[in-house]
Amino acid sequence: MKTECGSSCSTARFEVDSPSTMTGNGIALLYEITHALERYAESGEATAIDLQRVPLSDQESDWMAGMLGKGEINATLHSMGRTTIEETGTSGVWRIAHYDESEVLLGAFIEVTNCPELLCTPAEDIREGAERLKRRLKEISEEVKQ
Amino acid sequence: MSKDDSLVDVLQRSGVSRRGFLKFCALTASAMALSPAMVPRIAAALEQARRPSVIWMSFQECTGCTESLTRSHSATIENLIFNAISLDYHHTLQAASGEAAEAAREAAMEENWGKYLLVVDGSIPVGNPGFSTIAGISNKDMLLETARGAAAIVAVGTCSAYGGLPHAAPNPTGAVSVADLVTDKPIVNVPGCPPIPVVISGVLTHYLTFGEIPELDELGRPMAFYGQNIHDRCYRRPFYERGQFAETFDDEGAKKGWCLFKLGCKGPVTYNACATVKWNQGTSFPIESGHGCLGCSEPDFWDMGGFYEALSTPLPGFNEAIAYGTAAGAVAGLASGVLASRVKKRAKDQHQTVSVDDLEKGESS
Amino acid sequence: MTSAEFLMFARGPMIQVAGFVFALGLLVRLVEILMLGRSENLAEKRGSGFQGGLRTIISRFFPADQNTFKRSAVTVVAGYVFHVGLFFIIFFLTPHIALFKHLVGFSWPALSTPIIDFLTVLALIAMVVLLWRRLTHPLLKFLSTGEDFIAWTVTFLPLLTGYMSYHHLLLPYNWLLGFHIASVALFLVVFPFTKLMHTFTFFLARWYIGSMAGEKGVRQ
Amino acid sequence: MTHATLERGINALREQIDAPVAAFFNSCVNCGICAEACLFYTESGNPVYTPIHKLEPMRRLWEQEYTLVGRIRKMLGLSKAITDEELREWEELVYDGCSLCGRCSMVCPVGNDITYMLRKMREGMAASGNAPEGLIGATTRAVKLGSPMGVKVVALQAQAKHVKNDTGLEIPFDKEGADYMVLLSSMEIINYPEYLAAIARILDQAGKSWTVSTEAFEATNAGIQIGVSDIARELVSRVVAAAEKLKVKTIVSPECGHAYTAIRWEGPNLIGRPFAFKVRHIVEVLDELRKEGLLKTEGLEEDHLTFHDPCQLVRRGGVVDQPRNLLKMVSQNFSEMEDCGQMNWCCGAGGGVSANERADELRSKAFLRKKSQLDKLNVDTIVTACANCRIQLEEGLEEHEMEIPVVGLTEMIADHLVVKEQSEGGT
Repeated sequence: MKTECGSSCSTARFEVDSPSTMTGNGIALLYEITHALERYAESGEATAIDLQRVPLSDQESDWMAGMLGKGEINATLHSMGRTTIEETGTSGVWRIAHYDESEVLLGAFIEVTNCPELLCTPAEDIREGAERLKRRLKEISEEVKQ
Repeated sequence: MSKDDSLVDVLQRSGVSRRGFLKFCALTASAMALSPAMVPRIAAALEQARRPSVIWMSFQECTGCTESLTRSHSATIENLIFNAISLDYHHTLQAASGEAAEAAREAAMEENWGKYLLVVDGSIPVGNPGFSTIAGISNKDMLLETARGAAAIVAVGTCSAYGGLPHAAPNPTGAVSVADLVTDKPIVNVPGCPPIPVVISGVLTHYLTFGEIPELDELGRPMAFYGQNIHDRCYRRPFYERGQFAETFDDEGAKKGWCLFKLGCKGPVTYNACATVKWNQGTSFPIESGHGCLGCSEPDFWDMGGFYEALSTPLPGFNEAIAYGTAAGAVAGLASGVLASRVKKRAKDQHQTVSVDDLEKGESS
Repeated sequence: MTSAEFLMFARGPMIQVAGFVFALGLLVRLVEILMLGRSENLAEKRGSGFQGGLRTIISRFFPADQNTFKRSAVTVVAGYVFHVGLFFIIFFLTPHIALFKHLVGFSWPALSTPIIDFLTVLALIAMVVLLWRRLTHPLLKFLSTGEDFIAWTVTFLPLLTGYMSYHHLLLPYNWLLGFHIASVALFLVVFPFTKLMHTFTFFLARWYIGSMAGEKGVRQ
Repeated sequence: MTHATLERGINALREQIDAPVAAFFNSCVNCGICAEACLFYTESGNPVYTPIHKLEPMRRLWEQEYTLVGRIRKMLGLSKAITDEELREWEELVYDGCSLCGRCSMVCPVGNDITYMLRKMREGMAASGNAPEGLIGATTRAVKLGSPMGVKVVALQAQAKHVKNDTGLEIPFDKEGADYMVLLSSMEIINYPEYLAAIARILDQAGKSWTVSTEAFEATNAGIQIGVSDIARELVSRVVAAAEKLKVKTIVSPECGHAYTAIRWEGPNLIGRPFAFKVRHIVEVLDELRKEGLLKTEGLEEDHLTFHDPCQLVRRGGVVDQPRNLLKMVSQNFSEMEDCGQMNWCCGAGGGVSANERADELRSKAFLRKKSQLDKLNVDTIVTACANCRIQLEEGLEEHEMEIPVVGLTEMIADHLVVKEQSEGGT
């Protein structure tokens, strides 16, 4: 996973071996995720982590992505720009990245839950969906009658 | 767009779905540096939020703060926010000029008396009112007048927050900060030279969302953005811990990205969100591009010793003090030594030979 | 006064005045000692006073006698930990080296911060032990004067504030760094007027005893 | 006639303070380690015997008169002047509670020579009339009668006669141009006459010429112990005059610690010029003879031996190996005491303590340190090279009903000399 924007990045790259570019935040984050998973399994309490609040080096981000692995689900939400929602290889750990219409990364989060809220359909939308469908069916039956 | 529209109304008109609103709330929380756990509260607050009137005034400044804000990177989110406020008066951005501009300010003030948000960038000269005037009104008078009807004031940039560059010694214009003149209104300082755009928008969003100013530190800065110093959040911190420092800007250490403490980085005493939020669409921040932090969000950063002198060095004058002390000490020591030698010599001169008959004490007197 | 103003004041006028007083007092006391002079030794020499002096300056860094060491073990061990710790903290922490470089124009390699941090904890503990000894041990209680406690306090404060600054304990860093510098200023001002002077005069003391012993052929 | 006054005492202290004293006082941090090396503290447990504390009046005088800060403090009334009462109170610490043994000076971490300062402190004490009666008596006898114990030359001549009877050797009195001028301590003449015989036999075997001056045979110097340089100078001058008159090459200090310090190290400084002759302790002389092969011994002591190092030899004189070299020649069962050599514990009687009757109780308490050292060793005989130590050891052992004989090293060597064959006699 890359929290930094892709090609527009001009971050200075250093010719250093990986351990020395570790801020130490990556490993701390993995511990935090582990604890969040345990908490979720026990009490069902979900956790979200704002990755922009945690300074990570590029190498460290890559390393973390490797540690979490690749999962089975990969969804894209289209609203006010693109949002990608994917489960990592560590079940229950989700990565969510928000972009705007010009594909600029606006925010990146880790969520520990069985299903991120963004994937679930809002209750009002379901009601509205039912209303709309009902309305459509009514229109069709009226058309048939005519 | 009516002034009574809520933000949600604005969003819905822009065709934003409920999932989109959730996304917006998550990003708003992030922009305000609040925990993602706050998202439901933000969503609830935003549904109630009304568009406040904003008056933006610029005094002794360089327009860098406005530049910073207008180059704020996200087309969508900040736009939405600014669509949701009513920017009724902005020295730099408004189309109106002259009397029409002043009329707009007065109208906005009258219409929203007691409710509008006043944003100020630039310091205020109190030396001579003629140093900086707008429409013939001195900066000080205009600030005091406008502040009277404001609900809260946001001082954007180090100049309005702490006096900034105009305040630097010897401060020829007698520049002061907003808080030096206005003491009866809630003031949020958003220092930085310039401040980080998303911090400016984050603070405005906070006010817009919750209708109150965020939690502040002792220097009037929002804790959410200025709660931690650059040094603690710096990705080069491990090099500091290991004692690996760049000695010059072009040595091996500099190339390897080692800590810039010795090159004068003021990260340890600078509280700002640069290391996490970063600049230029989240690309990097000064340390990441190889230059030490100047401490621009701190009061008097211009006078904190050389930008390229390590933080632990004293301000100019210490070496001289030591030199004068040494010289004075040598003289005083010699004088004291001469005095002591005299005492000793006199004792020798007064010496009476002690014989065995002198060992018993004489009659006590 | 804001934390930034305080920090500036500490880094500026406060430390300047302290540096002036320190240098003045130090010079006065050293010149005072040297000007008292001493009479030439006319006895037939059995060894070199020069070598003896140098040797003793070094040898007194180590306990002369195992049994005396055992009898005053707490003082000696805590004293070592504190002094060695203080030496490395003062001269091998990067920010301190930067200060010395500013003063003398050259620098030397630093120790990594966690090591200094560890030494600081040890030194703080050792100093507390030494204070506790002074307050409870009959001999030290008898010997101690107000000056001993003043010297302890002004030495302890920079260590404590330095440690707190590094770990951002209790207060914002600016305040802590300001207090750290202020406590060093206090230390510098008090230094020449108390027994803290031993930091410099022990070289002279060892030199004198060592050269006298050296001339007699006594090994020290 | 003049007498001791506080002002004279303070004046004497003013004269004594020099750069080393100032450096030492500047450096003391009240760590208390000197106390742990002082047998008067370790055996009594009383902190007043802390070595550096014994110098407190002198330290204050230094501060008040030789430092800028002290002058200011005095002006502000922050430091009180030295009084007679204070010095009287200190008398017991400075004389009874210190044998000038020098252990404290060895362990001080900042390198303070406390012993050096205490010797100076006594100048002020004596000049202000705060010296113990016993020491004043001994000093008076030394000056007026020529010996602190009142031994006169006739007594020495009587001993010489005994030596002649026992060994057939003549004691050469007042012989000009001799290699060695032998000094004696009164204690040896009165308590250990064997010493004189031993010297005579050893030097005779070595074929060295030697002499004893009838004008200056006493080696001990009460002036140093009481701390009056004027008197010490007079006593040293007598010896120097005799040595110069007889044109001897070397003065031999007897088995006495402080006598050695007095003549060897303080002597030239007291008279203000270097000696034209050498000064050696008898143990040094014996070791030199051994090296030259002039000391021939036979047979080894059967007894389990140990050696008590006299403080003034090891710590203040640098004579450590010599007695051991000599003991090796005549012993087969030798054990070192704990802390032997430079850190050996004082017997408790040095520095004038033995001449000060008032200190008897403290002195016998201080001896407990030596007793515990000896208890660990279980030896048959103690060898030493100082008559003063020897008396203290004998008295202390008797008090504790320990039957261990104490022998002088010179006598022990003499006992093992290869007996000269008749034919070789008379070189």
